[in-house]
Amino acid sequence: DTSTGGGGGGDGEVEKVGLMLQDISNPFFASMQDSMEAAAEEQGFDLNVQDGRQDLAAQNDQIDAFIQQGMDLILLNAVDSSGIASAVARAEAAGITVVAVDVDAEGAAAAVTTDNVEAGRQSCQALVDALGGQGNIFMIEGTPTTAPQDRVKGCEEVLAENPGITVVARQAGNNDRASGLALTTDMLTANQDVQGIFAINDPEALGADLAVAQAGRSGVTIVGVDGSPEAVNALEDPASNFVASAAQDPGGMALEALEVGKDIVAGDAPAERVTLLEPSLVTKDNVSSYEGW
Amino acid sequence: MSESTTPLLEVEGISKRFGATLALSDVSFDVRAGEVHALMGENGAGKSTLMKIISGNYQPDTGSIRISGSPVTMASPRDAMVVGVAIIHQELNTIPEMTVAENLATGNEPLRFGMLDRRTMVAQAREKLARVGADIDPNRPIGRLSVGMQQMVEIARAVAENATVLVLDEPTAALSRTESQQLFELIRSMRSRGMGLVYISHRMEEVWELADRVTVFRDGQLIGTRDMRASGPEQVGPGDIVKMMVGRDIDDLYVRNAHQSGEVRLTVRDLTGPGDIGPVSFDVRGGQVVGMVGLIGAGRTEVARLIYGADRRTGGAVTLDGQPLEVRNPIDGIKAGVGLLPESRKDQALFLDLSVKDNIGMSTLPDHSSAGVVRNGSLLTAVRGVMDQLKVRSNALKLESRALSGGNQQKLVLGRLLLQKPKLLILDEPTRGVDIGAKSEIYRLINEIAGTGAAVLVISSDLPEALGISDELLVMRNGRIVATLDARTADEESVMQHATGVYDDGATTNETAGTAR
Amino acid sequence: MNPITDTTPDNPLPDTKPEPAAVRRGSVIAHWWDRVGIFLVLLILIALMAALAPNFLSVDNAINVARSVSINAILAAGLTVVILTAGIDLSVGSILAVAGVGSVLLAVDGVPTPLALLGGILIGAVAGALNGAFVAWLALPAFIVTLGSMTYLRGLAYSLLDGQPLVASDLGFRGIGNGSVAGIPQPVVVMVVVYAIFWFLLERTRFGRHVYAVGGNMEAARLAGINVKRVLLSAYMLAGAAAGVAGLIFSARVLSAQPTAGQGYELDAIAAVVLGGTSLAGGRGRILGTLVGAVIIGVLSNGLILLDVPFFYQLIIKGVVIIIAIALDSLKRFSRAGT
Amino acid sequence: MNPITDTTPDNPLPDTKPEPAAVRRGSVIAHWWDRVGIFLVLLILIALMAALAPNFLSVDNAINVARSVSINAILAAGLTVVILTAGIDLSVGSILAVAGVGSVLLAVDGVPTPLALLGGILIGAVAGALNGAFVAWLALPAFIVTLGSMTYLRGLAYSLLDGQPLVASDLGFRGIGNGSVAGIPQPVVVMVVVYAIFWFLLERTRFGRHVYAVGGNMEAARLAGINVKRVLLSAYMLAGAAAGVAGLIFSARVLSAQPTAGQGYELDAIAAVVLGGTSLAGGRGRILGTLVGAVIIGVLSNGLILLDVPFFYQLIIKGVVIIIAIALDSLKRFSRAGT
Ligand SMILES: Nc1ncnc2c1ncn2[C@@H]1O[C@H](COP(=O)(O)OP(=O)(O)OP(=O)(O)O)[C@@H](O)[C@H]1O
Ligand SMILES: Nc1ncnc2c1ncn2[C@@H]1O[C@H](COP(=O)(O)OP(=O)(O)OP(=O)(O)O)[C@@H](O)[C@H]1O
Ligand SMILES: [Mg+2]
Ligand SMILES: [Mg+2]
Repeated sequence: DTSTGGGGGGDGEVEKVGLMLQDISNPFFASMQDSMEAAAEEQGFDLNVQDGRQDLAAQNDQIDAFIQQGMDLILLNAVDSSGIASAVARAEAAGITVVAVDVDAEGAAAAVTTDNVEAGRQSCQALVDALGGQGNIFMIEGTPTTAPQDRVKGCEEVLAENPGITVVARQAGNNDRASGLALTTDMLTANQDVQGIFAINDPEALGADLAVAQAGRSGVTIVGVDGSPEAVNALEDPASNFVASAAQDPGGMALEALEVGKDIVAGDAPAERVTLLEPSLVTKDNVSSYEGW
Repeated sequence: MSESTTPLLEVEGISKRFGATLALSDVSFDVRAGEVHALMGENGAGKSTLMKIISGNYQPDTGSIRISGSPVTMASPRDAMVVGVAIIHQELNTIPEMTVAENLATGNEPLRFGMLDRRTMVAQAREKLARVGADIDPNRPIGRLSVGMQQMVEIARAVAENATVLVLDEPTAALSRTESQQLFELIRSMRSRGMGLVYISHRMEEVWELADRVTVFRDGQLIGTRDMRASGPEQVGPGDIVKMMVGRDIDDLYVRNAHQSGEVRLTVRDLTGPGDIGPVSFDVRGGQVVGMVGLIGAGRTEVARLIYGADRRTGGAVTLDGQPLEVRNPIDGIKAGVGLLPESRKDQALFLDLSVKDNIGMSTLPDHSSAGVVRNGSLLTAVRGVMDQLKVRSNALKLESRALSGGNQQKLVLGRLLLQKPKLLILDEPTRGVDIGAKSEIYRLINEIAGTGAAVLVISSDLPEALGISDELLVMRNGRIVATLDARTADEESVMQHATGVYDDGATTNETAGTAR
Repeated sequence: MNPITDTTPDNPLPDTKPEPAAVRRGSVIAHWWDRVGIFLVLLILIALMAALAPNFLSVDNAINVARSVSINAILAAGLTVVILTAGIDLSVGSILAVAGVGSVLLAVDGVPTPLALLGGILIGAVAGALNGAFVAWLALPAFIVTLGSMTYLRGLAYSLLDGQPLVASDLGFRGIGNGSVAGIPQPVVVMVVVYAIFWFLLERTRFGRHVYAVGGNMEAARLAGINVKRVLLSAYMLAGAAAGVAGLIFSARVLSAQPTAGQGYELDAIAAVVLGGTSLAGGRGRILGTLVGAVIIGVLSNGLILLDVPFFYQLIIKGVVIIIAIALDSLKRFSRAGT
Repeated sequence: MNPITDTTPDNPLPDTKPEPAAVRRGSVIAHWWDRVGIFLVLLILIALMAALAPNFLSVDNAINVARSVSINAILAAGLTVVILTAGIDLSVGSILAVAGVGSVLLAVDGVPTPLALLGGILIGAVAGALNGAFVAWLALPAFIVTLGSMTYLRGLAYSLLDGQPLVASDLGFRGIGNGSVAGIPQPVVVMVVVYAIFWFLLERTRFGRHVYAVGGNMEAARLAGINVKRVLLSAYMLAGAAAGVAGLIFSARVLSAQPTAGQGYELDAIAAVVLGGTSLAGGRGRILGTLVGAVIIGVLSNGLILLDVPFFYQLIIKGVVIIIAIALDSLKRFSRAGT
């Protein structure tokens, strides 16, 4: 039982917020941190940010520490949606409201996520369109966590409807630029006949872009997911092979989760437990009107 | 000794090959009840290998072993223990982090209700130590004991195995006279109880003192066995054994030129060091060989290390050629012209994985490099020169030093020192574990070095050697010099009396130029 | 030149002389610091955290720390045995994953809970035994063998699950991750039991002596008739079994089979062992020191989270504290050097 | 006493007898296998991949392998020196990150390219020297010191960037990641230069001899008048500098400063060193063996990707191959037993 701080009591005020991110070194999550820090400044609540570094057990410990500190609200970006369930249950038992961000978390009072399946669909569809429904592609997957896997799922749905497209190689990276670069370099060697690459996020896609450029290949179209600032740069660069990204709004997502959380603490739960934010496709054509993170 | 009864242990037609080395070739050998059977031979002759085979450490390639007439196979050290063969190995085999009692119990720890019984362990340890007359606290970590005391613990362990055959592989290499005598008493009492003992040593006088039979090995082959108790035409003398070992005569083992004792080069005044060493004062002249003797732990090694800079002094003054010798580490020592041959070849001197060339050249690389880059030609010339002087074949240049015999390894270290051209050369147990051929080589070298005018300090636990090669003897006890003797006139007995503190006023002691205290 | 002081003939021989008192005293201090040195480091750390971190010194938080320490502490217990034999096991994190995944798969397949638990431990023991076999029989360097098994076992954990985590919300043994016994979390209870067993093995059995002997001087151990290979095999097997237990707790805590479980844990576990005073050269150390080492790491992580230190400063502080702790602990060497 | 008979030059003393020819032969075989054993393993691997993987045996792919090997090979070169001194450096991956980040930051801040490059290498050298200082002067165990620095340096890399990667598409030194000289990728050229330097240092200089001596027998090295501390310090500093170079290449390849760069690379680098025949016990090994070890790992990864093997099977195969390779390599011990 926690006795200190403003938490647990349902007094309706949110004074202490814990934000747990799975990997702050990814700009996507860093952007969540930025927007939350701005909000904390503006709205005057205490914010404690922790990095899970892709380790579930560490996130478990972080929740325990947050319980200890008597948080009013935990915004949880879990490494794994189910693996965190028991920790969420402990927090809820201690009277802390948990709202999942970006990745749903079992047992959380509410969740605000991008529709990752839809993101995969959008991005993959853009690739299929660019190739005119015909050609060989690589698929660069990510770590075995829900968001990357949902994007792959979305892409596979699109591919199922487009039998003209063949996946000639699929490899899993670490969601980062270096692995996108390394994998693509080797995949290009094994497969001369390739026209497109789908990567589960922008860093991997941009790594793939570098690899294609280094290999001196042309006619390879690359798509990613996130709509990150780097992706925007690449889209604006006419020399780049990178053509589209299903953009999310991480900062907005975190703020949305904060609002949902505050409502719940105030006794006003949302109608739907899960708030799905639609991704929007950014392409070379519409990048000039894209606001970015 | 009844020659008619079945030997306790017999081996027949044993051969053993290590890779390309034929370490033993068709060897037959036996040990009878109530005898000490000595094994002699040069380094690498195969003595230890045979002993490791009869103690279950190695498996022979061919040949058979019989214990009291019945054939056995010994697949492990444990098997050998079961049939009553115990061994004290040439190398120390203690576990430094453990206490004496734990070391003694290793492999056969006493249990009570299935659990370790520490009390019994300690009690058994006391008993075993008492049996060999060693007064050592069983609860002390063995790593803190001097090598000699550790050796006593090893002896206690082996003796306690209820063995009928006990092998002692150079047990006295790390012991000085008194401990050795204690051990010999023990050996005699075991012999009289009807045990069979195998005794390996490079020290002729010990073999003379103990052995009933002597078997000589050379290059993995058994050269012959002699009955030491025989008389008349059968009677054997030391010369015969040496000839069997090296295939020719060695007339005079010890070399001592009438050195031109020159000016005093080294002076040591009130030198003290950690662990209750000193104050020690003495001088060494150019061209003089000064021997330093004493019991185990008397502090000889420590004094040498303090002079060289290997350990920190706590007080006193040392000068070399009139210059203060202030050394904080061996680098300073070498720069100032001091060379040290450390006590333990393997642990403190050799780079077993490196070539002969590298081992010899290691301390003098600065002389053979420009801007840090080794000038290989100049280094090779220097190393070759030293190898000639040492009579090590130059085709060994690129061999790993691991592949050399103990005697040759010791010569590499000496070679390293020769290249340094030291003003003061300190040799700590220079012939430990070295065969007679190499010994005579080393004595010749020491003599040569002294002949060039260097001051030479030799620490030795081998008394005949110390007496034979030195001009003057310093006797140490309890960290202090208790006597300075003229080595030409001193005898073993008087030295021992000083070393043990059982001084008899009538003993012949000759005052010499050196000071003691 | 005349003889000196103690010339009485009945004097015992000098080499049997007792060490000078100063030496003995030095070694007593060394002995004492050996055993409590790292414990002092822990107390200092706790005092520091208590002064700085809000709510650090509460019963609840102590329980949190204990719970979060349990997995690393259990891994480190097994590793202690291996390191005492002068070995190393980099694969414990991967064994944790394979055993955790295996036990969840068994449970999900309807195997009774006790058997599923046993299965997890067994998987760990077998994986460990394989390491041990390579080290003991082929005499391969443990570092590289377990680097290899760390890699292939991680692959195995993924492939058992086809690369994806498997949720098991109603896991039969969820209790050992999340339950409590009389207010004490079950993982902590398991940890205490594991330490009791390992303490007994190392301190009270022949096997324990043999572990120290093998690590202290392998050749001497062999010559003393110890079956060195069997000791090595058992040590790695025990480390594997302990990692298996840690895997069960991990799975129960996260109520799922996670192929990424335990990634990088081997380093924290090794840090705990070494902080606890066990020498990587083997033959020297105590299992309870390891527990203290694991708690140091746990207290540090917990305190830094409570202090709301940004994660990268946490890394900096953690790294620096590891070095300071081992430096303080190594003072024992200097006090021992006096002897 | 008189000089004795057997000093006549034409009567060499018996103990100067040459080792029997048989011994020499055995040691020649051992020597040979020592040097080419692992090379054979590589050839077998290449043959296997050539038979199985499409386009494996093409010039382009050879260039790919060389390029992708370069970073690990450079890390491993530095590590070889440290391991030869019987040490270990777990922090090279983190040094890579800090140096890579530092150099990009310098470049982005407008520092001229050559200075930015130098800065990166310097950062690596300083980080390495710090490791070396702890190991040499405080005599702390290298494993735990570099485990600590691996942690704090990683934290430092994050904190320099406030936790986030920094993209620098027009990096002045992008060439050393992506450029080519006469068709050979610049990272490969850098790798060759690094190996040339390290080969020279180890084989031709006094320092090199001292490294082997310190690793082979530290006490003997000290007594032989070697400044052991300085040798250790230099070894770790060199490893740091090499990691710094690797960091430059990494940054140039991904055209950004990545705080996560090089995570886990230390294990691949150690594997390369050990596969290359350098003993973790120190004093024994060759720098060119390390290069072969790194290429083995690179060929394996490349081939498995070409074969489009799912990543978890890649892990399994990689782990198993590491163990098989070291087992094959260890055959040399059996042939050496003859000497
Ligand atoms: N384990 C081993 N591996 C390879 N060669 C060995 C091994 N043990 C001994 N040898 C070789 O076998 C030969 C005989 O060695 P052994 O140790 O039996 O000699 P020794 O007579 O005991 O010599 P020393 O007087 O120096 O102790 C030597 O050439 C030695 O190098
Ligand atoms: N490392 C050490 N730790 C503790 N005591 C030591 C150590 N080294 C030497 N001593 C002690 O210091 C004293 C002097 O030992 P030293 O080795 O100098 O004697 P020594 O005459 O050379 O005898 P030895 O024949 O054993 O070499 C002895 O009491 C010895 O036990
Ligand atoms: Mg021998
Ligand atoms: Mg001595």
